[in-house]
Amino acid sequence: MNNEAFSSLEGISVQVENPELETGNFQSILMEIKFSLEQLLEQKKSHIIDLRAMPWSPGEEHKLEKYLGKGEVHIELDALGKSTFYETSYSGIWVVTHYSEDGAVIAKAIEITYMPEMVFSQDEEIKDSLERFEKL
Amino acid sequence: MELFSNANDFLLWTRGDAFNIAIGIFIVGSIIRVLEIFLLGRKHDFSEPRGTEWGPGLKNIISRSAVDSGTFKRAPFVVVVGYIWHICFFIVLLFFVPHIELIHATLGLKWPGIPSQFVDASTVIAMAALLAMLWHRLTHPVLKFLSTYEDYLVWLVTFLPLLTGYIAFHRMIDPYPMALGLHILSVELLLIVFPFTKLMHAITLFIARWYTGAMMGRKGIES
Amino acid sequence: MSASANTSKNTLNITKGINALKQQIDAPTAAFFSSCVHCGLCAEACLFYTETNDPKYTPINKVEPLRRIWESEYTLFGKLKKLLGLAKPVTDEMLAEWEPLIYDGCTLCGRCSMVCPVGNDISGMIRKVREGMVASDHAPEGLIGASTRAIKIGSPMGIRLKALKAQIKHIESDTGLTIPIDVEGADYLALLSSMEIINFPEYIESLAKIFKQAGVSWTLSSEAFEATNSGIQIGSSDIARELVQRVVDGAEKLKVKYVISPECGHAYTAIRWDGPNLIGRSYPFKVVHILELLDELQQSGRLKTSGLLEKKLTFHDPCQIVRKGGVEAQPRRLLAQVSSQFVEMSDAGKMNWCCGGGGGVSANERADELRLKAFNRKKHQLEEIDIEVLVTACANCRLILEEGLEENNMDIPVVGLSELISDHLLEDNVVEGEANE
Amino acid sequence: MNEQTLFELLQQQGVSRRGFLKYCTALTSLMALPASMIPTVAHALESARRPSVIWLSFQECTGCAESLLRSHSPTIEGLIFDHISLDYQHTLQAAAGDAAEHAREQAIKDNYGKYLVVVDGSIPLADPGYSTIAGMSNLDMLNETLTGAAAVIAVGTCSAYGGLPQADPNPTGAVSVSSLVKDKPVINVPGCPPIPTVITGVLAHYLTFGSIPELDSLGRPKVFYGQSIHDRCYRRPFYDKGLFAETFDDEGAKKGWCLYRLGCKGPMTYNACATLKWNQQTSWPVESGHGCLGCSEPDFWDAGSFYNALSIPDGDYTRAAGYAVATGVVLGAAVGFTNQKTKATAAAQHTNVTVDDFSLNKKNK
Repeated sequence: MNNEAFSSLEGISVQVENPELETGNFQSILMEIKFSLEQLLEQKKSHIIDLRAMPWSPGEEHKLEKYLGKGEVHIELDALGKSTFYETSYSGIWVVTHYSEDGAVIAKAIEITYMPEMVFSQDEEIKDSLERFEKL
Repeated sequence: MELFSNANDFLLWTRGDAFNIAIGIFIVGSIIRVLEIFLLGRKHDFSEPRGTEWGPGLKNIISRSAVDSGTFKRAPFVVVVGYIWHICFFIVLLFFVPHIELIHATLGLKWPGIPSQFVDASTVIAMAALLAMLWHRLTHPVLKFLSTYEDYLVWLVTFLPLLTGYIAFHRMIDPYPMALGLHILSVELLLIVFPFTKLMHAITLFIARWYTGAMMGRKGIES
Repeated sequence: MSASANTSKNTLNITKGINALKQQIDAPTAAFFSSCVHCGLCAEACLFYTETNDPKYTPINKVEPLRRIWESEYTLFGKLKKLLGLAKPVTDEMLAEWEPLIYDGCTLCGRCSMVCPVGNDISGMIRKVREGMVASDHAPEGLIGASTRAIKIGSPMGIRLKALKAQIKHIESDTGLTIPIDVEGADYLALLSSMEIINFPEYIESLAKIFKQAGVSWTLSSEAFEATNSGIQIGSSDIARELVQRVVDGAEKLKVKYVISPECGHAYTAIRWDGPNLIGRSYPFKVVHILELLDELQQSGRLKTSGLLEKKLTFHDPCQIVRKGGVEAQPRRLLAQVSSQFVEMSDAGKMNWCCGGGGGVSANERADELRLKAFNRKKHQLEEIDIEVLVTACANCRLILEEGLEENNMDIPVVGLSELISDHLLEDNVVEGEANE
Repeated sequence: MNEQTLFELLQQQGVSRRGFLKYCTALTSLMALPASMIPTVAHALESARRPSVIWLSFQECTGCAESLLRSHSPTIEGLIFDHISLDYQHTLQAAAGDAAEHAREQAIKDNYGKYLVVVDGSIPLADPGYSTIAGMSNLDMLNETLTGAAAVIAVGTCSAYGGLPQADPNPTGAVSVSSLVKDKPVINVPGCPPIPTVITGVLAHYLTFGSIPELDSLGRPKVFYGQSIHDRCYRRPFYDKGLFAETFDDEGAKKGWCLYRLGCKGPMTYNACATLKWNQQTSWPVESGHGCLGCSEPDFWDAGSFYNALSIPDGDYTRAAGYAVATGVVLGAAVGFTNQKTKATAAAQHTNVTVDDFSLNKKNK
């Protein structure tokens, strides 16, 4: 069974009948991003917008992704299933998607940051690496 | 609220038994009041008519809504606020979609609604108008003199549906079924009080205007 | 007849008063009381409120006795309230308190009935309250006197036939005209108000002149010359009935086709609208107001005038003739024939303000002070337009206006419209000359 | 038993630090907490213990358990399930008969005061015979199991509010968990069935913080039930503009207009469908073109037709109105005729007034 095929709207090629249908969230997210970008520059403060926590009309979320576009960096991570991080065409704005081991989306967010936290190597594991080297 | 196990129970009661009771009292009371009026009858008029009764009577039902300019100049507040109140009230009553649905379900009549922002604004204006009218009643010498407990009771039962409707629309009371139930209950209170108070004017003013218009029409007076 | 005063066993009291009020309530009254929302607009229509700012003169407050009877006798809820002792009763004290509101503070002008947004005929209900006032012995002295004179002497001002005949003789010798009396089979029977006989005999002269030119067949009646009906003013259908009956008898005896109501407001209401209902049948004749007749004569070319009065003038609409009688266009058409500088005052026509002396107020000396205060409304109206002559068509209005103007040092002559027309009648020979052309 | 922390358990399974963070991110999102809470969640989970859970099924259809367990792709919900100790669930467990009941008794004993009880289904009070397990009435089993419980989670509308069994005329005398349990915290997770994410979200909250989330007046976690379907509905702008589908296949329906007139109970229903959606966030009833039934609200079965607008009265008002008209006419006529009699009597009692009757004239004479 191809779970991935049914895990998102794009997967089952739904045709959106009424593309004008909007919740208004699209505009408000753009405002939130703009504000967060200012904060990032001035206070070096990152911000995460959880896309799962808000209602979307069919196709609206896709429209947002299309609007932001894709930039230069694309990172893929394999931990408890896949995770993708890509910088959008706007520098400092990242789209982060976490998948389960079966390919279903379990979390999706826009991060306004220099680099998503999770991409960095983690201290605990660096220590672990060191230990392993010491054993050599 | 011990009578009801939860807010939904309360809402169901307001939409069920309470609605039946209220509509029953409203109908029984109003019919009694109207029959009381008509069965008193009018004496036959032996004087030779100069004009007709029916046409001028019906015309007066409409034309009495306009006030003469002299009186308007003397009492602009009552006229303007009175108009604003009645217009906004009827916008809210007749063009809010849930209300239209209720009318459709009970009377079988249906028409298009208007955007809820307009209804919302009308509610606020209607409440403001009612508050202004209350203030006027409490301060104007004639109104202060004329007003009885009934005038204030009627003001209250008219204000409550607007207030509770506004609260329900904006979900200012949790849970929503409680807010909606309170709104429906307040309307039922209005329906129950209706036949026993001056609220009856909503029905009898047509009769009163007709009689006066007919009487004047008979004499050939423009009313 | 006067001996019966001692033998009258009928005692007027509160029970009779309440009974009379009960009798008065009909479907319109019930509809009116059901509809009142206490908006207070009727106060703004009432000159007794506007000129005193006393809220007790609010028209709807004046009918409170009738409202209480309606509520406790003719509504289910009111009956329950009465049963539980919650109803406010109508007592003798209450009626005594209301008497000045009903008689001194209301001219039955009917302005409130035009303004009421729910369409209540409030002045009609005040008329009904007067029935209860009479039956409970709460009528004012002045109106009792007028009614008594009307019944016993034949005229509220105590004028006997002798006095009328003397006036007629005087006019006939002065002008060479003939004033016909008791001419059987005449087309028109003219009625007069006692004020016209005593204060404004010019009216009789004007009629004679106009009718002569127009070739109208008319007469006066020695048995029914008085048009004023004090029964209507005091508010007693029983007394009014007796007075109307006299006119009907006189007219039927002379077999006239028309009865002319004179320049008097309440006379018109009494004979034209209330009369048939008081006697319980239609008339075998028609009732016309003198202004209606003059207008008709003028329209049909039988009445010809010459020359225009070149003074700035206005017309004071008598309430009972215009607002409550429906004769509004006629005086204006007539005035257009004889004046070049006619102006309307504010609120003219059916919304005009009362002179303050109608509805029996002028016959009620107790109300004099209040009446003069109420006259301020008319004073303001007249000051706004600054006129030289004031025309009206009611002898009572005319008297009240003259008195009010004098009191306020306003030097404006008040003229009756019929008189003004007769002053501008085309001379007979000229008419013939025109006819020959 | 269950002394390992969750973090240790994950480590044992070879989950990396990044994996743990991802798990925490998903969990935070699942609990509808702001993303800024991720470090807090991570910190809490590092020391969280694996709780023991006893799952009791009473008068129910197993739909709630299906909703949770049959999520066709084992996602984070599945992960959560791996990290609780489900010690009794008679539909799922391998053991049967005495052994099964023994497992329940053992779990109570071992985790006294710390275990969670999940209930799906309502409890019959009219006659215990309507629903028994191992010869024990539902009420007895609930009472026995609750003795050492830390909290109860009532999953599904049946256990939360009585649900379908309690619908009129309620033949079994079905009642909700909260109407019986007064001395323990009860978390209601209503829905018919509840959104699986919500069930696990509540478990996750307990797992993470060891406490129960903030509840609304109907005992529901506010994070999931704090807002109405209507307020979060993507079709809401159409409601506000007065654009409504009148039938299920008209132009309005095709254009995705508001379904209020078709009976949508969104305005009175508090649930997270509009944001969390169903079937791996694919869609939800309103998005599929059908109004909300209001399944997470008490008595939703009895709240009138699913296809009638919310403001429509449910009672037999046409009959009531019919009776009222008849009564009104009869009473009105009776009162009217009495009034006519009153007036006729007044007319009969009228004595003709003459001017001689005025006391003033009598005095003057």
